[in-house]
Amino acid sequence: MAHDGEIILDVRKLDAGYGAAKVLHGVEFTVSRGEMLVVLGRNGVGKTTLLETICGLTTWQAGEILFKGQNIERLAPYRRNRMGIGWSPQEREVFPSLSVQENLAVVYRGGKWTIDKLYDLFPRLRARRDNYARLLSGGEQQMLAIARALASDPDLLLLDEPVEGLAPLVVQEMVAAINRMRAEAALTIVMVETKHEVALAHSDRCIVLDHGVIVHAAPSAEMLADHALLDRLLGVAA
Amino acid sequence: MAAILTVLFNGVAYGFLLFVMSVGLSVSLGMMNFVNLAQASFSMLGGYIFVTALQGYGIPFMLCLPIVFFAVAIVSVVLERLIFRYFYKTDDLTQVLLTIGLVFMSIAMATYVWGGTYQRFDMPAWIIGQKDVFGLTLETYRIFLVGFGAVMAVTLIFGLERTNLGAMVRACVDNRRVATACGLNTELIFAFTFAIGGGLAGLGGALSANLLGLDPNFPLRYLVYILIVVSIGGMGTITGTLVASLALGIADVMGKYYVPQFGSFIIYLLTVIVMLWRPHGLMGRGA
Amino acid sequence: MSATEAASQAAAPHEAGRDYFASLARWKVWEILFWATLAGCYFFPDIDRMLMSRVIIWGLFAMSLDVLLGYRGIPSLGHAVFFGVGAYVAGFLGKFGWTEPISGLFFAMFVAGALGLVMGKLVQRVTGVGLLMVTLGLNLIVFDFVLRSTELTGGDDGLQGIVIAPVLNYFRFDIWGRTAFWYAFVVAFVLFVVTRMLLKSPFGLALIGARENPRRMLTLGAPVEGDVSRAFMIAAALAGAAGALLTQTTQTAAPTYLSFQRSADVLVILIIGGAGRLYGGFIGAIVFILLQDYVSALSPVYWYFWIGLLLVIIVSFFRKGLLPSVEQLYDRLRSRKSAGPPG
Amino acid sequence: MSEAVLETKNMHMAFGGLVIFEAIDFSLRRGDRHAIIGPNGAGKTTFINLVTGLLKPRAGEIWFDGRNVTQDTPQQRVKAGLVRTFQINSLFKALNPLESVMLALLEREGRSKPSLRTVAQEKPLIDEAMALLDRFGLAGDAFSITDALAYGKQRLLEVVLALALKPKVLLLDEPAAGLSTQQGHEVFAKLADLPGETAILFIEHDMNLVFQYADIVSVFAAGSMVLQDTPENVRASPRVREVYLGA
Amino acid sequence: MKTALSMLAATALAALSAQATTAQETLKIGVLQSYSGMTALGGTHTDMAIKLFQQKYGDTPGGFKLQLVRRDTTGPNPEVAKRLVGEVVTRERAQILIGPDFTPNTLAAAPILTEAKVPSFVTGAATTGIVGERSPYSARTFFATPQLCKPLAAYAVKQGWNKIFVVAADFAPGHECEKFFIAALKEANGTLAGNLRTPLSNPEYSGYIQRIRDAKPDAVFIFMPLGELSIGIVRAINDSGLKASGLKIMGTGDITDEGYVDAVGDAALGVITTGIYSTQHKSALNEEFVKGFMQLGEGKHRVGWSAVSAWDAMRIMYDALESMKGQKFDPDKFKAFVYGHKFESPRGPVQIDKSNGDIIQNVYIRRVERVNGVLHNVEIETIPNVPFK
Repeated sequence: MAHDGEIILDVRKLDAGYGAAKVLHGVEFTVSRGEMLVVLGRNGVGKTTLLETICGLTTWQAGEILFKGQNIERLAPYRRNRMGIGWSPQEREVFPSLSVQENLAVVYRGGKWTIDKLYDLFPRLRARRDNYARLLSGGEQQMLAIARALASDPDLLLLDEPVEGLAPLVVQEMVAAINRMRAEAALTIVMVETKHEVALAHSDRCIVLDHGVIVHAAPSAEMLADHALLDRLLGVAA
Repeated sequence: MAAILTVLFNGVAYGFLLFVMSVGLSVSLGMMNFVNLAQASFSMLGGYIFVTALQGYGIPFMLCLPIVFFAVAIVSVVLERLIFRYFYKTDDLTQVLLTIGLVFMSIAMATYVWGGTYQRFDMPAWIIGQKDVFGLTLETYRIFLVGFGAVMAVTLIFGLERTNLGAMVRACVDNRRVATACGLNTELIFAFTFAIGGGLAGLGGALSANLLGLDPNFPLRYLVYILIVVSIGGMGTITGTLVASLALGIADVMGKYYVPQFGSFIIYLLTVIVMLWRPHGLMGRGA
Repeated sequence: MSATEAASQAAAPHEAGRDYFASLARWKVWEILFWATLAGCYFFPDIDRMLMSRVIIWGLFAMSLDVLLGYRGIPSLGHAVFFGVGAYVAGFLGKFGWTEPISGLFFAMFVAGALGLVMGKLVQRVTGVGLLMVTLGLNLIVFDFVLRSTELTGGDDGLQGIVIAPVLNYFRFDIWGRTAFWYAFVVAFVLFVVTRMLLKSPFGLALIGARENPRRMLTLGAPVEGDVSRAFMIAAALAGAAGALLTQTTQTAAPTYLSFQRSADVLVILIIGGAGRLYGGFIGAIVFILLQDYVSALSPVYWYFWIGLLLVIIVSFFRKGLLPSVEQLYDRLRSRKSAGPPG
Repeated sequence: MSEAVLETKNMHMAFGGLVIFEAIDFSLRRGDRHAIIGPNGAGKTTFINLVTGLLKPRAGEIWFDGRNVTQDTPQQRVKAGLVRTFQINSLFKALNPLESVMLALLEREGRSKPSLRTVAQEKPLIDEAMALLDRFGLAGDAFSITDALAYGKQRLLEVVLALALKPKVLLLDEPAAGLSTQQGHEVFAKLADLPGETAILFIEHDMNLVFQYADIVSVFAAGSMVLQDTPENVRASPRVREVYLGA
Repeated sequence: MKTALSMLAATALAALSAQATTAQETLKIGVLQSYSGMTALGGTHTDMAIKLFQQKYGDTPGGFKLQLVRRDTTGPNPEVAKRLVGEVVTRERAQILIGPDFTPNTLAAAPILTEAKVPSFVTGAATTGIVGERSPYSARTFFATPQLCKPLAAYAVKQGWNKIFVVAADFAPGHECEKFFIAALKEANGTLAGNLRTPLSNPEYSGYIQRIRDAKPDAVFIFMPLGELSIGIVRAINDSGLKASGLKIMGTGDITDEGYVDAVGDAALGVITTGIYSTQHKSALNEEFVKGFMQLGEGKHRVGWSAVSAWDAMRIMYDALESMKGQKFDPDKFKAFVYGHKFESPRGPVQIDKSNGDIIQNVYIRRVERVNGVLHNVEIETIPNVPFK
């Protein structure tokens, strides 16, 4: 499935890392509005760094990031968020000393994803709205992290390993929620995931990172079918 | 009976005195998780600004209080931008050392500017003396302290702690990286909270200095009390600070009345017992 | 040993492991230099030997806190209690006729250590702010008690009538601080050597393990809480020795020896020098005490300002203390010389 | 049925008013490779915390190696041979792997009492530590700071630390968490090589790993044990599909 | 054993004085006061008094060129004081000391001063038996506790205030003062209505004040150290309404010290204290002294007792050095001059006791009054030549 729509995110020759250390080397890719892109790769190749660079949490070193046509590579993270970039971090990182409700309320600034609507999307959160976030189970924390990212009403959603460590049934629930989000809000999603079967099955395109460099880019369906390539790039014992 | 009630009232008043003295630290330590011992210096500064305004410029008492609050808030936010913000992420001990260093510096600077002597306070006539309330002879200033402290506590608890702003501050403290990526302007929120904490500390200084005597050693003298109140109350809660202040105030005054030979043991012993029993304080949120 | 060297030895892993621990325990050149220089201070012309013995005593005191804070990760705001108890025990012995200093020192260590064990047992389950406040509270209580018990301790006036016999029945404590210097130096050095051995032993490794991750130590079957009281006992005994040294070299013992101010000072000294390195306390004491002496003579009224500024500068630019910063600099220089740019 | 080395009898647990377990009767046989699966929040990690003594059950008994250990401290259980790893790495970040393993070995041998003998004098234990690291491919990293190791290696070290104690029962809380599929298989392959008398109880979400390495599977859901059976039967169970595996 | 010791000491001292005499022209004076912390004011005032004195009398009495060596004792801290005294005596070779202040510091310094034969002036410690008894070269220009703590008992009874409540800070000087006052009260046939000891760090008095109220005394006698405790208790008694209901407040001069009587404010009005010095003392010498001091301090400082003590120490020192004109400095001759010396001080006539160097002086009973809009301790009765025991 190809999207010919407007390019919402345009990353050009991007170098970034932490302090002086360089993790990403000349990364280039684009994402169209409404598209879902998956970033694959082994552990420690820079997938999380890529998402955090788009959020503005790493040290930008060279290159450009254009979001909706504007250069954002030097903007503070909260400004990027206000421009429409939402992020669900790898370790969920919900605010532990806030209740579920507060976790959502602190970032909600108006917009179509009202807290009530987020509870519709993740009914389990509604049941636990007054509990401290640190008391939630792993799956609930993951839901809260995604709901929190949605609460700031993003156009682009960055998901870092949204199904890692979840029970199979919860994985299915999560995938359904993501699909529903896309259907309802025409969200653009960039997702990092190690469970490539799940990720590829539900996305449009994928890029593969290795040591901070994009080594392959292809439509997801094509990639999923090519077992030899998967094995070579991701070291998957088929 | 009258004696008991008077003692009880005085305990409550002392509790509110402790509350206004320590609520500044409660905000910075409790809400922002920043061990800012320099709050005691902000209190001293508040005391000096207060005495300068009241004594030097003859500004009415009730007008002096907001002046003190805003002046100290401004000073504290300037310092926050210059120094403190680089230390939010460091560990407790580093923060203790930094801020105790600043306390030392503030003592020397206050000596330089205001001299080593105690300041003179001429409080307005309406606030000194005694009043008869329900047959008890109570000190007017203590009545004022109870009223002012109560209003302050209610304002802070419902205006700062239990609001979205309070939650935002806690979110920033919990995880600054994520908070900023979720659209919270963490720098602004911290600076704002810091200013409130500083302003409150200054207000505490202004309200307590005339009772306690104001000289350049003010910060070191009352630091221990402030620390005791805030940690017994528990990190992260203004309500806790209020409860602890009142409990300690009443216990101290009652203790001094009924068993004067124990002196300040009561307050210290209470500290040790409470902290052994509940290391996170009476209303602390735990680890 | 750097990572590259270690990797090259991986071919003979067993030897490499033994070598690693042997190298940790070995005395380094700079360590010998440090103690030699400290001893050599004595011979500098115009040196204030009383001041130097005070530096050594504070160094030992800060080292005692290092066992607790640097190695076991337990902060204490009440460490002066042990110092003061050591000081008063040595003082009482001197006052009531047991004037021999070395046995007096041991007895003071024993009493302080026993108190440390009790205090350790009391606080072994408490951490963080709770621990700080409990130790602070206990410090205030003990201080108050000593201050108020005029009949027993002389209160504010200090303990009077302390007599200390010459060391080894020969070296008298003179006003020049000659005996004081050597007595303090030798005692501090011997206690340092013992502490060093203790910390290089499996027990020392276990302390570090519990500092790094108490929960994990628990699941390795380690007596994590017991280690707290043991660390307290050792640190208290060492602090007691420092207190006894001060009493014996100056024949005074006063409530300030166990004031909260002193607990704060020793913490500051240790952090300035750098915790977790055994030498941090001594380095901190040299810097802090000498600077305090110098600045307070130069500007008696405003020296607080300069000490405060020193603290601010240290935490701003040498965040972990002087010694670790020097170590980092040294490592960086060395790696640049030997391995080229870091990989 | 062969002898049980670890059993819980009628174990009840709740946090405040929130009931975690109604009454769990569980048993683990000597030498078994036993997996626990179940939805997030079903109390799997709580179960391990209870068994190892980090938490105390509201009611019920825990038996280990023929002894009631319900009132034992965590340390006593470790000394008896009941050892665990953590779901999120819980390592000694500032120490290197050799020192970390030495900590475990010195504890096992009871040699961590205060003494003036240096660690260097414990030559046989140092050799044992190096051999253990070598077996898990960590010898080359023995002197690197743990915090600087790759995630996969830290995960292995987590297991090595537990194994150094020569446990009778090894409890692994999601040993493959955060690892790629391949790394997960590597860890389980190493575990499969362990001597047969060590029983292994592991929590795992990756069904491929569970069905490949487990002899027996327990399914936890909603405060109780739904099923304890062979992997084949579990996979086939409609009830398990409903609460956990999904369609 | 003892003889061996004293021989060793003798040789050390011989070496010391040999070196000292060769470098004669200048004479170093150690000034050991607290310049920092809670007690910094004493040091500041001492410095001002010395400066004022030298402005007037120069710095070469008897041909000795004086050089001051100032050190900060930081308060009652014998460890620091002892080391500083050692340093000033052995390294700086100071031959006369002003200070150290505070009893513990004085006691800690005594052995060094005795051994090195260094005369010293006790300008800031009041405990009995710490002067000549401890170091035979010391003289006190401050006061001894009984001088201030005894007289008010008889005075109060004479005024008809028979029931007296005693409040003292809970530390050694407080205990001593309490003992002297209660003994004197018994002697004067007064009644002790009760007594309380209050902690040294105490922001709150209301519990204690209720106790005083319950005891219904005619007067309360207070001993508190200089500073916030004195301010606190006087204000607290006033604010509670006890003073308005007729309770008389008495105490040693500390509670209305000129240094902070302004901070006590109107609460201090009418408080009766014993004192050794008041700026209101009527004498030509005092008027000149006060004027000079105010000029020096640009009006920011009021004269405290440490200033007078330092001034008198300088007075005695200069007189003694003048008497040694043309000779080498000799501590024994210095002592011989000082012990038994009588002179006129801004506070009135003063005599140093011949046998142990303690001070014999007038004690004044004063009342706080407003003079020209400023609170002052006005002398209302003089008790002449009060001994130090």
